[in-house]
Amino acid sequence: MAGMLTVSLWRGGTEGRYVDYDVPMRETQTVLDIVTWVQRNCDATLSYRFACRVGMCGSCAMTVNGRPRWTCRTHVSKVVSRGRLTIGPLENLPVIKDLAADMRPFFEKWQQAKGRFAPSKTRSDPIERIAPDSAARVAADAAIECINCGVCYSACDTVRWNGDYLGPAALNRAWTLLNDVRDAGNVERLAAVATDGGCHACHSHQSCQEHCPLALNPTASIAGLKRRTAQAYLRGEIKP
Amino acid sequence: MNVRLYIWQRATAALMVPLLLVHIAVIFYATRKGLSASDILARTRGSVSWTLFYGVFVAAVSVHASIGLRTVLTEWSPLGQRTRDIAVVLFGLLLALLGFRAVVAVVLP
Amino acid sequence: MTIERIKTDILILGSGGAGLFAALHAHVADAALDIIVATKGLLGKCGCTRMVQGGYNVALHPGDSVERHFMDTIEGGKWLPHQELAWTLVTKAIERVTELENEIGCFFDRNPDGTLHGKAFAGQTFDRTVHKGDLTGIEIINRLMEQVWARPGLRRLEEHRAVALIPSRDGASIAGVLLIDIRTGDFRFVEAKAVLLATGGGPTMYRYHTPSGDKSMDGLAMALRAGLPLRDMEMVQFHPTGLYAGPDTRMTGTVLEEGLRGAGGHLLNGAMQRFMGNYDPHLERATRDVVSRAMYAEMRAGRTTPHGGLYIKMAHLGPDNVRRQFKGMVERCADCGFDLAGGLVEVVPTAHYFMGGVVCGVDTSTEIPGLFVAGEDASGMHGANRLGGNGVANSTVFGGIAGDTMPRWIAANPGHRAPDDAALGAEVARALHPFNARGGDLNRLRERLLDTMWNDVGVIRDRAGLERGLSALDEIEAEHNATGVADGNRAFNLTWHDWLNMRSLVETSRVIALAALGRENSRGAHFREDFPDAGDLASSTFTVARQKDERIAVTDEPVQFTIVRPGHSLLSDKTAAE
Amino acid sequence: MTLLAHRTRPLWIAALVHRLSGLALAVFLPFHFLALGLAISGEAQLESFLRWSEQPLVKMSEAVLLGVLAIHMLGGLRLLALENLAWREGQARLALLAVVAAMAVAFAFLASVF
Ligand SMILES: Cc1cc2nc3c(=O)[nH]c(=O)nc-3n(C[C@H](O)[C@H](O)[C@H](O)COP(=O)(O)OP(=O)(O)OC[C@H]3O[C@@H](n4cnc5c(N)ncnc54)[C@H](O)[C@@H]3O)c2cc1C
Ligand code: HEM
Ligand code: SF4
Ligand code: F3S
Ligand code: FES
Repeated sequence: MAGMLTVSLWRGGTEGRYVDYDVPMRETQTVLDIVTWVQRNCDATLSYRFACRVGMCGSCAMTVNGRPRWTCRTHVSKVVSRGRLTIGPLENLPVIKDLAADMRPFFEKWQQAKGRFAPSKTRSDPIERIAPDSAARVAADAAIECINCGVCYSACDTVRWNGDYLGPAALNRAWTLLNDVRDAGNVERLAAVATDGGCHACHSHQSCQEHCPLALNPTASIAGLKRRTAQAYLRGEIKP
Repeated sequence: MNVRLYIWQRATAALMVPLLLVHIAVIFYATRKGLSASDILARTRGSVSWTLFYGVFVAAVSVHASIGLRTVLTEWSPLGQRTRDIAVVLFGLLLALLGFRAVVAVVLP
Repeated sequence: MTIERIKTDILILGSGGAGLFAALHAHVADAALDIIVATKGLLGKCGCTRMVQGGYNVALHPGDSVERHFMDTIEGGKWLPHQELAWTLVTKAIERVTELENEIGCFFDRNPDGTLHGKAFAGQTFDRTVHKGDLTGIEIINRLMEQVWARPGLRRLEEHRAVALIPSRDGASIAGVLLIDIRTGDFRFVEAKAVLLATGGGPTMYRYHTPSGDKSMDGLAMALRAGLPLRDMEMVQFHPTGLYAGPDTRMTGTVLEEGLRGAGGHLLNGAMQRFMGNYDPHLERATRDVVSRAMYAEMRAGRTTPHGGLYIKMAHLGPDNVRRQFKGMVERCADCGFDLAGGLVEVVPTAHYFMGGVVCGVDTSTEIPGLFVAGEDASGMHGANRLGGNGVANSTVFGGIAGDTMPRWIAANPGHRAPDDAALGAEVARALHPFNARGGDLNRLRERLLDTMWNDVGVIRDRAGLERGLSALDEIEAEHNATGVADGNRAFNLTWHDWLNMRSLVETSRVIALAALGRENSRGAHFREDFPDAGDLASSTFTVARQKDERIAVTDEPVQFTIVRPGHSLLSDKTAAE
Repeated sequence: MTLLAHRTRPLWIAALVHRLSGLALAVFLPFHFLALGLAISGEAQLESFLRWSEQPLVKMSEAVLLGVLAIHMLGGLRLLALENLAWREGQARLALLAVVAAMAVAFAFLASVF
């Protein structure tokens, strides 16, 4: 796979433009490698983010030919179209510089959704016995392996259109906790995701599910939240 | 949208499903038979069932559509929350008003 | 150059298992304390704790005991571990795992009866490795990260790089740390009553390496410059199966799971021969260091694949079976064009973990008052080899201890200490050095460093090679100092940081080479072809390196067998020590 | 700007169609009610309205409206099912099915009037 590739990279902050670079193609080359090549050989000031380089940290997500992806695990041959690649920062987040987005809103919403464990025990209590095939454990497991890469958040137009919307990843996390029998914070959590901008803002576009690199299904998690909040509301356990 | 609006919107949607199925059937029936205005009115006037049927529909659709509109305005318009809410409440009232007027017109003997 | 000055009670460098645990424990100990976590990447999304696949060693299963875990650790470490540290590690791990489950929210895998599942990990006499699938690190660090985000009292300085530990004006203690805000390129000096060094080592100066790209031994380079003693610096652990996808991809060097060999995978050389039989009766199932050395020897003898690596073959176990059992690995290989289930994947040994680090006490204190160390930056727990599963146990156990210790230390030693402003100014100038140099080729120079360390200070060592390596390091350092970075835009300038990374790597590489030269025997991860014997266990020594007046001195110190001596065991039953 | 890829996905388009159909109904319904309200001022008024609506063009637009109503209802049913029943794969296929069914209703209507 010899030859050259024309790569357009976003340069600048929220205001900026795409700049073209010619990059040699290699047999084993990921999108992250392309970006690295440009930084090392064309423009030393190119900014981007990565850490683990194997799809565990979710730091390297960018928009590649219009689609958010983890760039360290995306082979160029899989995404190149007519010898071209267009790479920008993640959508729906402020841009710090070039290809690096500011992830703070994403994590702030994760917290707003009460995306953190609320303990019911301490380290001096025995570890809870939980049957691996119990329904709640299975539901929690299905959604737990999120690497908070922000790909789903960036692919969701409801996030773009509704500034209050917590987004698929935060809600997916809330759903895993809701199924965690050890958790003691579920009333607050249900209330937090039942307000304006909570789970009910989701229109089931399913872009989150289609793009998640770990093949998680936030749409299903959010549907679960919609049911549980509705039940809780009807029983008078939460107020909107 | 919060959980209360959600429940109202989904509940009214679910309620409308059977109503609309019947309504569509009625449309087919009326056109197939080529019913005239007097034919129609003869069937509806004074009927408690039709009054209830279309009354419930109008109530449901007013609630459903105005909540739906609220969502669309939230996402697609620059309106502030207050203006948005006033606008959709007015829309809902208008729809209900016109709707009930139509029901009255069609079923009042 | 203006430097923004910030004051805080506790400054924590690094957001791996050690850094985040320290932050949470210190916050619990005294919620009024002002605590800052500064980290090179995004909070919890950088470093290696996230990358833990295998799991967490802990002796809490019926039939296991801390004594057994301890003996495995000591024997795995070839009798070099600091026994009190190792004992603290194995005993506290129980509390820490319970804390992770009950308070932090980690949801580890269970046995059918609902108790925690323990899996087998090489080099251990009991299946004690607690895990969440094969993505244990993500579960641990995500849960920790959420807890830190949830506490507004814990301030975060994300994408902040520590460049120097600044002493107090009287030179007696630490005053604070100089940092670069990566996003803006500006300097920040954080004055702190107590500082925790938890930047996680990271032997990324080797041609092939597994750790996260942000790790470049910065912490140890800073500690060296601050005059701290560094222990076991020759001990670099190599993992046998690093993915080899050529020089043009960052994927090269990343680790393919240990379990592939355990499940019966075959290693083949370029001539398609299974070669492990020539080296060890356990074949591919031999320990990490043995397999790594055999692979290195094959490669050195030129029996490689056309690209220069070796092959791992799984297909004989049934492609569908492999695909099911190693789903994550199969997908990862497929992403760079390899078929792990049905074909051959090229592999090389790869630098994985750094056993060496700052000398510390069981309370994580160092020689410098006010400075504490935990995680992969600390040393002594593992000796000559780290057991798989003891790495994350180490960072979380001692990170938590650091978080308990620092508030107490502050209570006993209140107040900030004025910094040595001259030192601060000098460190700023030093960090800006590349903007004043011109020319040079940083990328080519980095390649040279990677090759030098791989060839001369790597898996198999001897005096001639180490000396060659040391003189090459001198040349590399001189050239590096003459290599510049264009002073265009300092904001998020990765090339500037590449330059700084490289300086940390060169400085610590030299210590590795010197310590390796000093140890004239072969223990665990350190193998001298000219001294292949382990030497007398009872008179074991460990190396201590220290920089003074720009010179590094390496000394040998006797291991204190405070708990158990070679030839003995804490376990009474005979099956124990096999 | 490159086209954002998720906007070419069937389910995103399904949501757009659902929204536009809902809006279209919301715009149309007041006029529909207005027209039916004519009956209040006498049968003749309604009769002339019905006569007016005999025109082919009006019939055509009635068919379209019926289709829009059907697509919104069926699409809405899909959402109600997705939200309230156990997860089901193949949502894109279901959305397509809803479109096809709605078109069938509209055509059936056309067939019955012409
Ligand atoms: C691929 C892989 C798999 C592993 N699997 C296992 C396993 O199964 N079991 C096990 O026990 N161990 C495993 N380990 C080892 C284990 O991950 C580490 O030993 C442990 O996580 C180290 O934790 P830490 O907190 O010390 O450092 P890290 O988690 O590495 O964190 C270091 C932090 O310091 C930051 N930092 C670095 N330099 C600076 C600077 N200059 N300024 C500011 N911040 C800085 C980094 O960005 C990062 O946040 C594995 C390691 C790797 C690489
Ligand atoms: C059986 C009939 C109906 C069903 C099952 C139904 C169902 C739904 C559902 C589930 C939604 C929510 C979509 C979302 O949030 O993504 C919705 C939205 C909406 N509906 Fe209906 N609906 C019906 C009839 C109507 C009617 C008759 C109108 C018009 C007056 C209408 C107008 C709207 C509007 C304007 C929206 C908002 C669209 C959006 O949010 O994208 N609906 N409908
Ligand atoms: S749900 Fe998937 S896409 Fe979204 S943040 Fe988590 S891993 Fe990324
Ligand atoms: S893409 Fe967005 S609208 Fe809902 S289903 Fe996913 S969060
Ligand atoms: S660099 Fe970590 S997921 Fe890509």
